[in-house]
Formats: sequence, structure tokens, C-alpha cells
Amino acid sequence: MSEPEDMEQEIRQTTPYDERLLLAQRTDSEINQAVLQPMLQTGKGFWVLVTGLSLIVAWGVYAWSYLIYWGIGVTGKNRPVYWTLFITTFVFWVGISHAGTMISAVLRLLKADWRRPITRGAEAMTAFALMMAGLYPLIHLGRVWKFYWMVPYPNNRLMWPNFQSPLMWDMVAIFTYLIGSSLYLYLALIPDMAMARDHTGSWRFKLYRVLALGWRGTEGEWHKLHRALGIFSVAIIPIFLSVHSIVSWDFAVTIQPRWHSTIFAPYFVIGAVYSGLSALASILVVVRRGMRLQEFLRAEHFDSLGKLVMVAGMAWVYFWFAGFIVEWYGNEPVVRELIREEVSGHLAPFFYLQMSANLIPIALLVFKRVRTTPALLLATTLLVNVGMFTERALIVIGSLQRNDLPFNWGNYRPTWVEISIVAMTFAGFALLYTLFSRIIPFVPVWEIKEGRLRYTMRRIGRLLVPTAAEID
Amino acid sequence: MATDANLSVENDRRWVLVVDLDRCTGCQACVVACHAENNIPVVGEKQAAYGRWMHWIIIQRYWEGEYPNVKARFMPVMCQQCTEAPCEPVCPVFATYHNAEGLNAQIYNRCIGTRFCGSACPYKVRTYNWFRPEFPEPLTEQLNPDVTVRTRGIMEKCTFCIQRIRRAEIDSQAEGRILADGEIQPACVQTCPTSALVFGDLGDPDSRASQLARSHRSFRLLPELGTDPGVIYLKGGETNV
Amino acid sequence: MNQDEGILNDNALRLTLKVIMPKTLTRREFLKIAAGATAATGLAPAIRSIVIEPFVRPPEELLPGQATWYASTCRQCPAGCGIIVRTINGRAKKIEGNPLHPLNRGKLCARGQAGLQVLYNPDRLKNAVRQSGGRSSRQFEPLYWPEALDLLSDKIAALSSAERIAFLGGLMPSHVYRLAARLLETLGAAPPVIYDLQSALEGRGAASQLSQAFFGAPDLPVYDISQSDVVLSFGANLLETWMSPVAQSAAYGAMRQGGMGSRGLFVQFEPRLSATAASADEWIPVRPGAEGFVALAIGRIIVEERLGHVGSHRTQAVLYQNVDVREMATASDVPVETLRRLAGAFADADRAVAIPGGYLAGQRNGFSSMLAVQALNLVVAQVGREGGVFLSNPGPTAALRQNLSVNAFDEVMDLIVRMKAGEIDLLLVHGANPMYELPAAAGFAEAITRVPFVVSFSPFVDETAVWADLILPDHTYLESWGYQVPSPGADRPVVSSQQPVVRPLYDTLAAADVLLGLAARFGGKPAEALPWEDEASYLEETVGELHGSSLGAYDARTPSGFWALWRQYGGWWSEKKIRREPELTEVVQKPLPISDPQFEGDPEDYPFHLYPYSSIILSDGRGANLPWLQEAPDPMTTVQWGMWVELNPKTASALGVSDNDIVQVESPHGMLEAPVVIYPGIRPDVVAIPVGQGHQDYGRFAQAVSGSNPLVLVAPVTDPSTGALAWGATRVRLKPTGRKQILARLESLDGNGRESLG
Amino acid sequence: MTLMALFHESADTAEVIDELHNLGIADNKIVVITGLPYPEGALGRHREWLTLPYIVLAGAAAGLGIGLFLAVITPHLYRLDVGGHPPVGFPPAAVIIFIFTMMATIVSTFLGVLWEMNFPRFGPAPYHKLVTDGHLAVILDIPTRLEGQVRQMLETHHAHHVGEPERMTL
Repeated sequence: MSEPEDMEQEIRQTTPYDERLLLAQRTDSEINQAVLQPMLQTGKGFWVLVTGLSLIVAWGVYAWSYLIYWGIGVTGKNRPVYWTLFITTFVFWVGISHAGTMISAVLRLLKADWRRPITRGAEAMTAFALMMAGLYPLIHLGRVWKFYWMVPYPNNRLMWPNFQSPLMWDMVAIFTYLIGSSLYLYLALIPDMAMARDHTGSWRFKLYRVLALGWRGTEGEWHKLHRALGIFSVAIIPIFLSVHSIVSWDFAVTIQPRWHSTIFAPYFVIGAVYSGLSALASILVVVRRGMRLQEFLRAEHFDSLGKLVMVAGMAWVYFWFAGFIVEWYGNEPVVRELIREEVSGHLAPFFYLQMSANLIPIALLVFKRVRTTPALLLATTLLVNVGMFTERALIVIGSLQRNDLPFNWGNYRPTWVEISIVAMTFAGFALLYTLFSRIIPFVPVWEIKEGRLRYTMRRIGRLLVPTAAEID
Repeated sequence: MATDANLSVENDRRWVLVVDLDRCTGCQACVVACHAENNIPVVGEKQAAYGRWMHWIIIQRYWEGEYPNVKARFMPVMCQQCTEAPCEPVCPVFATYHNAEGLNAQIYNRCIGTRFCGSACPYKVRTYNWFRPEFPEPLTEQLNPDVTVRTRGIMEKCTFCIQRIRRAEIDSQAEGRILADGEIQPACVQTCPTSALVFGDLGDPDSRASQLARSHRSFRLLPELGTDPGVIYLKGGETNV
Repeated sequence: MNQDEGILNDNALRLTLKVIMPKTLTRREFLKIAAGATAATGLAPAIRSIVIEPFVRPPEELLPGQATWYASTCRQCPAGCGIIVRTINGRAKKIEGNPLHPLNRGKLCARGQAGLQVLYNPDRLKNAVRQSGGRSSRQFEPLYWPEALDLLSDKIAALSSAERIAFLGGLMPSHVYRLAARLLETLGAAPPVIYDLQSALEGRGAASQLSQAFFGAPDLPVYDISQSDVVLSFGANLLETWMSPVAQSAAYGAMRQGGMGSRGLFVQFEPRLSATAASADEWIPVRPGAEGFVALAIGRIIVEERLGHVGSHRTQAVLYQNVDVREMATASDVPVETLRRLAGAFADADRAVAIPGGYLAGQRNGFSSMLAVQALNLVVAQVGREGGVFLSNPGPTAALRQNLSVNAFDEVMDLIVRMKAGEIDLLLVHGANPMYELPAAAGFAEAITRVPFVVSFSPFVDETAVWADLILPDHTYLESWGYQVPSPGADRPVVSSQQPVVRPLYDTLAAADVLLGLAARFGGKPAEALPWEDEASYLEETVGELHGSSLGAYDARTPSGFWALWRQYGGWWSEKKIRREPELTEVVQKPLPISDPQFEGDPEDYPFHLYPYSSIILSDGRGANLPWLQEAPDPMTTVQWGMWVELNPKTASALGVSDNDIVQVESPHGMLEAPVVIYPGIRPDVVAIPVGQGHQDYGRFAQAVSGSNPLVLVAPVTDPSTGALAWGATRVRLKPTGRKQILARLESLDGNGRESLG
Repeated sequence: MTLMALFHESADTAEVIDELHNLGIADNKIVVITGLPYPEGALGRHREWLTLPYIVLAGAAAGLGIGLFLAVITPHLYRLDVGGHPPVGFPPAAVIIFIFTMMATIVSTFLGVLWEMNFPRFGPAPYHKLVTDGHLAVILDIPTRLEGQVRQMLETHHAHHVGEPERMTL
């Protein structure tokens, strides 16, 4: 019986609470097994997937070395279009990385209980997306072998980097965010490592043992872990806000028409959340199917996630419009020209793709059926990310094609090198994520158990209603 | 302004280039002279067609009116050596910075090729080494020993022939005399058949450049951006009967 | 690296040098003083006797790391501007204008700047070669020079008669021309025939005949733009390639902003808005070949309405007695009121000049048009005046003048006919590339196959050299000796001197030395006529004639001193202006001829006029092998590395083509294909194509460009009264091909030529 | 002597702990190991005092210092001017200082919590695998004389696997 239908049935026949009831009846060891089993058995499909992704990555690495050997000329860049797909994809990945923190930190602070099963997937997504994003500042350098000249350390050149450059802000911000999210991911992982340690053998045991750091679960440990996670949740939120603001300032600090905008920082942040949450939804649907986690990732989770995506989308539209109306009304020559290019010029196809791919999902997500039907949700959220990628391309590449002197205008055609490298990062992300899902418990078992602890089922008339205990 | 680490110069010195559009005939002599003086590589037809030519100075041509009352006007555009240079703050490694004489200096060795300055420059006068430059033997014999040959991945641009400025300054110091106005001539200025280009110190009110800069014809490129360029244009006139 | 540091170290060296240098006046310093304010410290490199010595004891002029400047003469075009070349460690690094030279006063054009790439061109021949695989096999087998000379002298000796020798010259150094002429004369052969495309396009031959007709002297007149208030230029692209562009550009600059507040009026009459016209105040698109009519009409208006303040009308009225202004106006497509307006401005100006340009000479009624234009200067009495037109005074340089500037195209055709008829057994080609520079229809390609033995002196394997059995590569101009009397000259007597600024890179030999070598081999009369041991000694003797002239800007006690200063200054010139009053000939008492233009090709089949104009960058194509020039954009179209067809927007839309669409251009004589450039500044009935691209040979950079040579279209017709090639007298038709070729342009087509979006 | 007992129910565990308190066994002699975090005080134990916040504050301060050094001091170590900007401007400095502060905060939190839990700590420790299957383990350090009493009390509260804790290498 194929995935979507059987889930629809669940929904038709029962209220979602029954599933929770179902889970409530499971013993802890059953839950452990439910999480561990899919990790232990890797089918043929898994290896096919891994091989395919590795091949793409390998090709991308070749393309990159080709680029380094021959020079940036093998990409489609030219004067004036000095930044193209690399920066676009960079911005895209940084955007994706934002949902993880959004989900785990913000929802943790808000004690939104439905977050529990999806936090780890979200945090992992953040970490891997950031790794991919982090590659681009290197890839797009003309002399990558001199990248360390941007690193602030006392050196024989007696030079320090220019901290007035947004690229420096970028570098440190992304580095910080990567460290932060990885540690956050790992910290919340320790108890589950201990759990996995107790129920596996051979190499996995060795691995989990090391990762568990000797966790036993004494009250003290739990207490400290809670405090640490609390601090993390608070500390990481300003970082996640700052990172994408800084990325936006790469553009906004220049006087390039259409980049030089004060709304860019919040606009980029909300765009990031929009695309990040969508990406998370897509990934969850896929993983849920791939790892048979139906019991943990349930309709209600997708429902709430879908609502979040919808809200983020609406906010994005608001910010986009707030920026657009000012540009349109200001009617400055180059901006006017750029808007004309978008609305009726050679950028029009991309513009309309961007708008439709960002607006339609919002409308669709209004319907619970869409939010709770994996296939539909997947399609919708993928569409969002197509839209967001196009949006970034339009901002980065589109704007650069026009400037104050019409004599200097230009156009851009991507080359196989650029496309291969972009594909490399997408494949790389998928590869990391796939391997991760086989090594690390995809749902945070202890958090689920903790959640379970807080609920009792209470009958109101015909309904069985979960009631949460107001405890900390 | 800081004093240059390498040599002490009066800080009020401000090198400017005056471009008299009324004299410019668009003959391209400056373009070739610049190539010869600054070891600028030649990229070939295919690359040039894709906007990857590397001229440090280009002569922009603008059409006005319709046939038969059509006019064409020329405007040489090179690095504007802005005082408030948008390209400088964005460089993460100080490859481009502001030197003591108000020049927008480009230190090739420091450049790691982020191309941020290129994106930030409103005049789009910076050119980038997309590939390793090629000088088929024996064309290398011509390379000017005073100017570095840039490799791939490096941003470059007009320097006002800083090597000539330095040489003149050092000579005058060695000979213990004051630098005379017009003693420094960038390659383009030196060759310009119609003397449309005048180089000089805006800090010295009597220099030829200063006098021309005060002309009623003078204007700057894209003044609304407030970059305060070191290149001063003189409007072309028109004689009618 | 950081330039600052670079120079600093250099300077440290310089300072130490200052310390160790003896305080006594060295020869260099003396010459420095002699050179006055300039940096030019030209010295004779030891080229006459090449000695190889280690740099342990470097020659005086080669201080390691120190720049030495040599004065010489630019040979990229016939103008003869003075240059100084910066050399370091025996390598030429930069060419600049010679600040002392009266012609260009330190200025230089794009082509002059690119001269270094002639010297260091990777496609130069490195020694004398014989084409082993037969002609056009492009298989070359090196020869030792003695062998080569023996081979050539044997060939000449073996000839049944010396009439069977032909010498085809192009832009030749004066002394080589004179030596060749001398040798041929003693051998009993015809003097060299001089033809090159540049001269044809600028109408050099016709111009000197015009002077002959007007002033009774073949010297090209100087049109004094700098002093002039009104300049009427008839098809003279005087800011691009015509005659002496640098001098004229300098004058233009002065005319624009030199004077106190006064800004001259500059009007350009031509069917296409050239870069010159772009700098003019007014461009008047005259119907091709009708420029003369405009001049006639203006003259007529002046004499008939007694315009201006000169009392010379009565005497000149005769010139225009059978000119009808309305006819002329309709024929030339210029409204009468415009003519009247300009006539007024021209006549009322204190100083005004009318310039008969190259495009006129390129028509079949060219000479009458040129007469009409020159006559305008007469009518307003601007002949011999400042701000008017005058002949430069030869002074003592008369002796050095080349006997003949260029031959008429007719004479070249005669040669071709004789070649075809098999009357030529030996063809020597120097400084010309007839295979490329002659209209294909002239049939030179076929004619050369009929010549048993062809010798080329070209340093490059150009289209003609490919058809040579023997190539004796000459030095490039930065390696060779010579002198040139600039023509048109300056406001004073001038001779430019040429000297090697570096030792020859390769095993090449000066053409003059080849001729002397031949003479020595023949012995007898030739040997007596050409007794000099080498080129330099010949020159030393020849220019010695100037020694002791009281006019000179410098003076030397001894001939050797003069020889040193001559090279040091880069020539000889009088220190103050000397003009000469041209005495008018009787032409100017007869009514001016009115002859309608004729064109090759029936207007029905071939609706458009072909305008093959000489490119400011590549001139007639001799610049096509220099990467700097190929990369430099054409000022009007901003196209680099390319060749194109310029169409008026109306014409293009009527044809349904736009930028970068390839069209087929066909004339009665040939066909070519090229991408379109939409060009607002051209008559709808004219199609303009730049000359200079489309090389089959001539090196990697010339061949890299996908273009064709417009001369395949040009009809080999002449102006009967001068015999000059009427290169503007061909009609063509256009056909879209549906294919595209993206031209490399500086300009963004999306920006479509706008200055700002405001 | 040390005893370990496992429980199914948190309620039992809580009672047992009260009993132990009554028996005069101090809190620090009792270790409760659970597979999931129980709410504060669920098992009737007092909270222990943490130094973590202070470590974090110290870290943040250090980060602030680094940020200040890089953003404010280094521009003066090799002075290079950029067009229209002072060598040190507030906005860029603010960005840099902020980020480095946050970086240090995060890192010090992580290191701090490991230090407090004195992790990593491998090697043998009293533990039972059933803990991660939802059992609660109580490890007691009691005087031998009370053994009988305690054992009996544990039995009454449905403890199982009562006995010497096996020390397993973690």
C-alpha cells in the first residue's frame, strides 16, 4: 500500500490523537528499536543512492580543480557580472541552514511540543547546509590558494584582514553559526548516543561509546544538559538572525542599484526561514518514507510545519513588496530599467517563475489536506525552494547586469563548470544527510520519551484528548 | 590621511587627471599606450566578445540624435580614483586602498580575487585576469620592468601610472628639487595627440590641472554618487552658425 | 608587487650609481645637455660592427636597469613622426613621441604606440629563406645571407635584359628608394613602382598632382587647422589616417581649446560619419562623389553674393561662371540654405581653410572635386596664409627628398599587364603587399604566377611573400637606419632620422645593405654608382649635406659631431618657422571643371555605394598582425578584432537585419560576407566596410580574425585625370544570410548607445 | 557498601528516595540514573548549584575582548586607509565584536557543560543497560549495617536487580 494513501486513511478514520495514543502505549525499548532498526538495515536502494550522489560529488570536485587550474575564466562570469551562480547558491544554502535553528531553538524556547521529533533532522540540515555554503566563498576566489590571507592571525606579512569588508563579517559569522549549530546538534545527541551504545554492537558500539562521552543519565547530567541547551537556544537565535543579515549586507553595502537597500537584512532573513522550513518539510517527507518513521513524524507535525511555512511565506511576500514598492515608486533610472527587465525584459521568465513559485505554495498550504498529504507537501515545499533559488539568482546576477552607465551593461551565460559545482553541493548535502540518517538516530529518542511523559489521555465526551502537564 | 610607509610626501597632494572632451577625438592612442606601459594582457576575440577585455582606459562612444542630424561623442573612462572609493572598504585583504596622495592604489600581490571591488565599482572600470595572461615569445621582451605582470585571478585597474609618479618623485628628491607641474605624465597623457588629457596636482592651485578643474566646463562622472572622483571631465562645446 | 617598493630599490641603485659616477662630463651627459629638456639621449648602438661582449663591462649606453632613450622615426604610416624609444638592457620597452620633433611634438597615435609589437612580433622571419616546396607551399628553408645574395645576383645576371626586372615598392624609406632607383638605373631597369593601399586611400598621389596643378610643386600642402576659425573638410579623415594624423590632431586640439575663448567651426562633408566627423561641429552627408559640387556651389555663392571681406571676388568669378547652385544642391543632396549658411561662415572668417580629402581622390571625378575644394581657399584668399593652406619650406632638405611619392594606379596596372604578358622575369617587392592591397579584380594574383622569380623583402610572411621564391627579410623599423622628409611637412624644414634602437633580434639584413651587396657583386657601373660599404655610411654621407646649414636647431663643428646630434635629436629641423608663398599656376584662371561621378555597377542591381574606409586602428591592414591594435576598439563601432558592414538603421530594417546578422555584400567584381553594425551616422544608400582585416597570411594575430578584405569588391577603375584608383566608385548589393556572428564590442548592445538612463 | 536497584515506576523511585532520607542517608550518597529527564523535583531531590552560567559569562567577555582587538586594535597595527571610511568605524566594529562575543559564548557553553559533567569520562562506572529501556536505577552508598533494612525496603517498592552494581566500561 503506497505511502500517501495509507496515511490519508489514518486521517480519515481516526483523529490524529490516536496515533499519539498508539505511541503512548509503546514501551521505551520498543521506541528504541523503532528508531534503531531502520538505521541498522541498509537496503540496495540506499547504496545505489549513495553511489550516485558520490559520483556527482566526484565530478563536481573535478570541475572545481579544473576551475582552480585554468582560472575563473572557465565560469560564465564577465565584466560587469562579477558574481554569479556561486554567490547565488551560497546565499541559498545559508538560507536553508536557517530552519534548523528556527525549529529547535525558537520552538524549544516556546515549549512548542510538536517540535520534538523533528528537531534533530532540522539541526542536521542546518549543519550540512552551512558546510555546503562555506565552500562557496572558497570556490569563487580567484586565488583560492591564498584564502588564508583572510584569516586574522599574526603573520610575516604584518597584515591584518580588513574587518570593514562584509566578506570578513561573512566569514566569521558563518564559521560561528557552523560551530554553534554543530555543537547544539551534538549536545542534544549525547543521551541518544548512550541509548544507541546500550543497544548496538561491533563498530557502531565503539562509535556510539566514544560519542556518548560516558553518559549515564544521572540527574546531574540531565540537569546540566538542560541548562546548556537552554543557553544554546537563547544564544544561537541572534546568531542565526545576524548571519543572514550579514549575507544580505554583502550586497546592500555597495551602491549597485537594487542592492543598495535597507530592507535587505530582514528580507533575506525571512526569505531564509521560508526556504529553510520548506526544505525541512521536503526532507522530513522523504526521510519519513525512507526510514519508516511514520509513527514519529505524524500528520500533526507536518500540519504545524506547513502552517509555519505558510506564515513565513506571507511574511516574505510582505517584505518583498515593501522593498519593491519603494524601488518602483522611487523610479531611479537603473532600478526602473532593472524592474522593466524583470517585468517585461529578458529577466521576465525568471521573475515570473520566482513570483509564482513563491506565491502559489502559500495558497496551497492554506488547505490542511495539502499540509498533511506528504506527496502534496513535498511538491509544494520543493516549489518554494525553486522560487527562492530563482529569487537569489535575480538579486545577484540580474542586478549586476545593469549599472549606471549603459555602455557597461552585460549579460551572463553559465558554464558546465559552474553548474557541476552547484550540483556538487546539492549532491554533497544529500549524501551527508543520507549517511547521517543511517548513523545517528534521526528522531531524538529521549526528547520523545520526555514528551510522552508529559501527556495523559483524557476523555471529553466522545473524544480522547491529550492533556499536557505544566511541568518544566 | 596617512603618510605612505615607503616615502614621505606632502599630504595635501592630490593627483587628478583632467579629460577635455572638447579635444578628445577617440583615436585610441591612450588605450594602446596604456597597454604598452602597464603590461596589460591581450585577451583575443572570443574573450573580448564576452566582455573580458582588459583595457584600463576605454573610450565610450555615445550617439545623439537621428540621421541626418546625428552626433557621436567620445568619453574616455578610466579608474576615477575616487576619494570616497566604493571599491576600497569592501576588499577583505586591503588589496585596494587609499594612498597618501589620494590615489586608489591596487596592490596585486595582496589580491585574492573576490571581485567584490568590481561589483562595488559604479564605473565598472576594474578588469579581472580571468585566465593566465599570454605573451607569446618574444613579446615578453617588451614588458615594462617597472610594472608587475599580473597572474590569473587578480583584479587590476588604472593606477595613473603610479610607477611614473614614483620615479619622478624620487628623481626630484634625489636631485633635491621640487616636482614641477607637468613633469609627471601617465602614458595616456604623454601620447594624447590632441592634449585632451592633463595630469597634475589638485593640491597645487597653480597647476594646469587645477586651473582647468576650475573651468566652467568641468564636471565629474556620476556626481550624484558622491564618490568625489579624481578624474575631472571638461564638457565638449559646440560651434554653430 | 607594490610598485612603491619596486622603484625604491631601483632608486637605491640609482643613488649608488650617482656616487660612483665620475664628476667629469661623460659623453652621455654632454648629449643630455645637447638634447635640452628632453629625455632623449640617443646613441649609436654598436650595430655597424656587432661585438658580443659580456655585461661585465657593459657598453656605456647599457647601464643595467637604467633606461636609455633613443630618438628615431615612426614608420607605421607615411607621416614620419619623430619617436623616442625607452630601452632597458638593450631591449626596447616603450615608444613615445619625440618632444622636440616639429611635426608631432611628443605626441603619437595608436599605431605608433604599437610599434614595439612589430619588433617583437612572434611571427617574424628569423633569417633569409627560400620557399623549398615551391610558391605558396609555405615551406621555408633557411639560407645564409651570402648564399641568398649570390642566388639573387645570379638570377639578375641571368636575365636576358634588365627591362625584365620590376621593383614594386610600398611605404619605402627614402634612402632605400634612392638606392634601389640608382641600382636599377645603372642596370638599365625601370625605376621602382610605388603603390600601397594607405597612400591610395588617402589620395596621396592625387594630392601631390593637385599641388602640382595649383602651386606648380608636387609637395603636399599643410592645411593650417590650428590657426583656422572655419575648417571645411571634404572627405578628409584628418584625425584618423589621412596624411599626418598626429600633427593634424594636435592642430585640431589647438583649434578647439587652444585659442583664447575662440572655438573654431569644423564642418565635415562625407557620406559616412567618420571619427573625424564625430569631432566636427557639423556633419553633412553628401551624396558620394558630389563633394566637389558642394565646393563649387559654396564658391559660386561667395563670388556671386560678394561674401566676406576679401576683394578678390572679381578675379575669381571666372572660376564659377558655369556653376548653378540649385543643380549642385540637388546633385549633392545638400539644401541650398545649408550651402549659403556655410558659404557665409567660410567667407566671413578671418582664417578659414577647405581641405580636399582622400575620399574625393577615391572617385572617378576625384581630381575635379579636389580642384573645386582647393579653389575655395583661393576665393577667400587663404593660400599661403596662417590658418589657411601653405607649402612647407624644404630649405636645405630639398636634396634628401624622395624623387617621387607614389605612382598612379594606372602605372601599377601597366606593370600587371606586363607581368601577365610574361614580360617580367624578376619581381622584387619591398614594403608593399600587392596581393592584399590591390583590388582583387586588378588580377595581380594571376599576374604574379606568370613571373618566374619573385623576391620579397618583407619581415613577415604576408600574402605576397607567400608567392615569393626568395624572402630577404628586412629589419623592422626599430632595428634599421634611415631618414624621412615628412610630407606633408611642418611649418619649417624637417627631416626625421631613423636609427636602430636595439640590435636586430634575428639574422635579418637591411634592404639597403642587400642592394649595396648586389652592386658590389656586379662590380662595374653598379659598384661605382653604389660605392658605400654599408647603409650607415651611405646615410652619414647623405645627411652630411645638411651639416653646416645656418637654419638648424643645433650646430656641430665636425661632420661626426653632426652625425651624433642628428641621431640624438631624431633628425634635423630649422629652429624657427619658415613658410613659403606658393606661386599660383594658370589653372586658377580657367573655369573649374564640373564632372559627374560615375560608378561601377548598375544602380538597379547594385543599389548601394561601397565605402571601404581605412581603419584608424589597422590603417590599410599593415597593423593587423599587432595584438594591441587588434584588441584596441574601433572608436565609432567599439568593435575589437573584427570586420563588419555598417548600415543605416533604415537600410537595415528595410533589409530585415540587425546587429551581428551576417549579410552578403556583392559587387560586380566580388562578394564577401560580414556581420552588420547598425550605424546611425551613414547615408541610407551607402555601405561602409573598414579595410585591414581578412588576411590569409601575415601572422597568427592577423589570421585569427574572421573577416574578409573589402578590396575583393572594389572595381579597378581610376580617375582618368590622375590615374588614381577610384576605390570609392563601386556599387554593391546586400543579401541577408540568416546567420549571425557576435562581434566583440566594448559597447553593450543592451545599453543601445545611451549615455545615461536619466 | 554500594547497592544498585532498578525500578519500573518513577513513583516507587520517589518513595524509595524519601525512605532513604528517613533512614538518614544523605542525598549525595544516592545517585539516580534515568533514561529520560524527569521534571525537577519529580524524585524529591534538591537541585545542585551550577557554575555553568559563570563559565559562559567569562567566555562571552573573552569573546568581546577578541572582537575588540580585531575590530579596533588591528587596523592601527598596519594602517591602511580605505576610501571615505575612518580606520575604525562603529558599524563594522559592532558587527565583528558581536559575532566574536557570540562565538565565544557558544563555545564556552559547550566546553563548560562538558567540564561540569567532567566529560569525557570513559572507563568503568556503575550502570545498567536497562536504564535506556525506561528503567530507573538508584545507586546507593550505604553503611553495611543498614543493608538488610534497605534491601527489604527496596523489595517492598518493587525494585528488581537489587545488588552490587556491575561496573561496566562506558
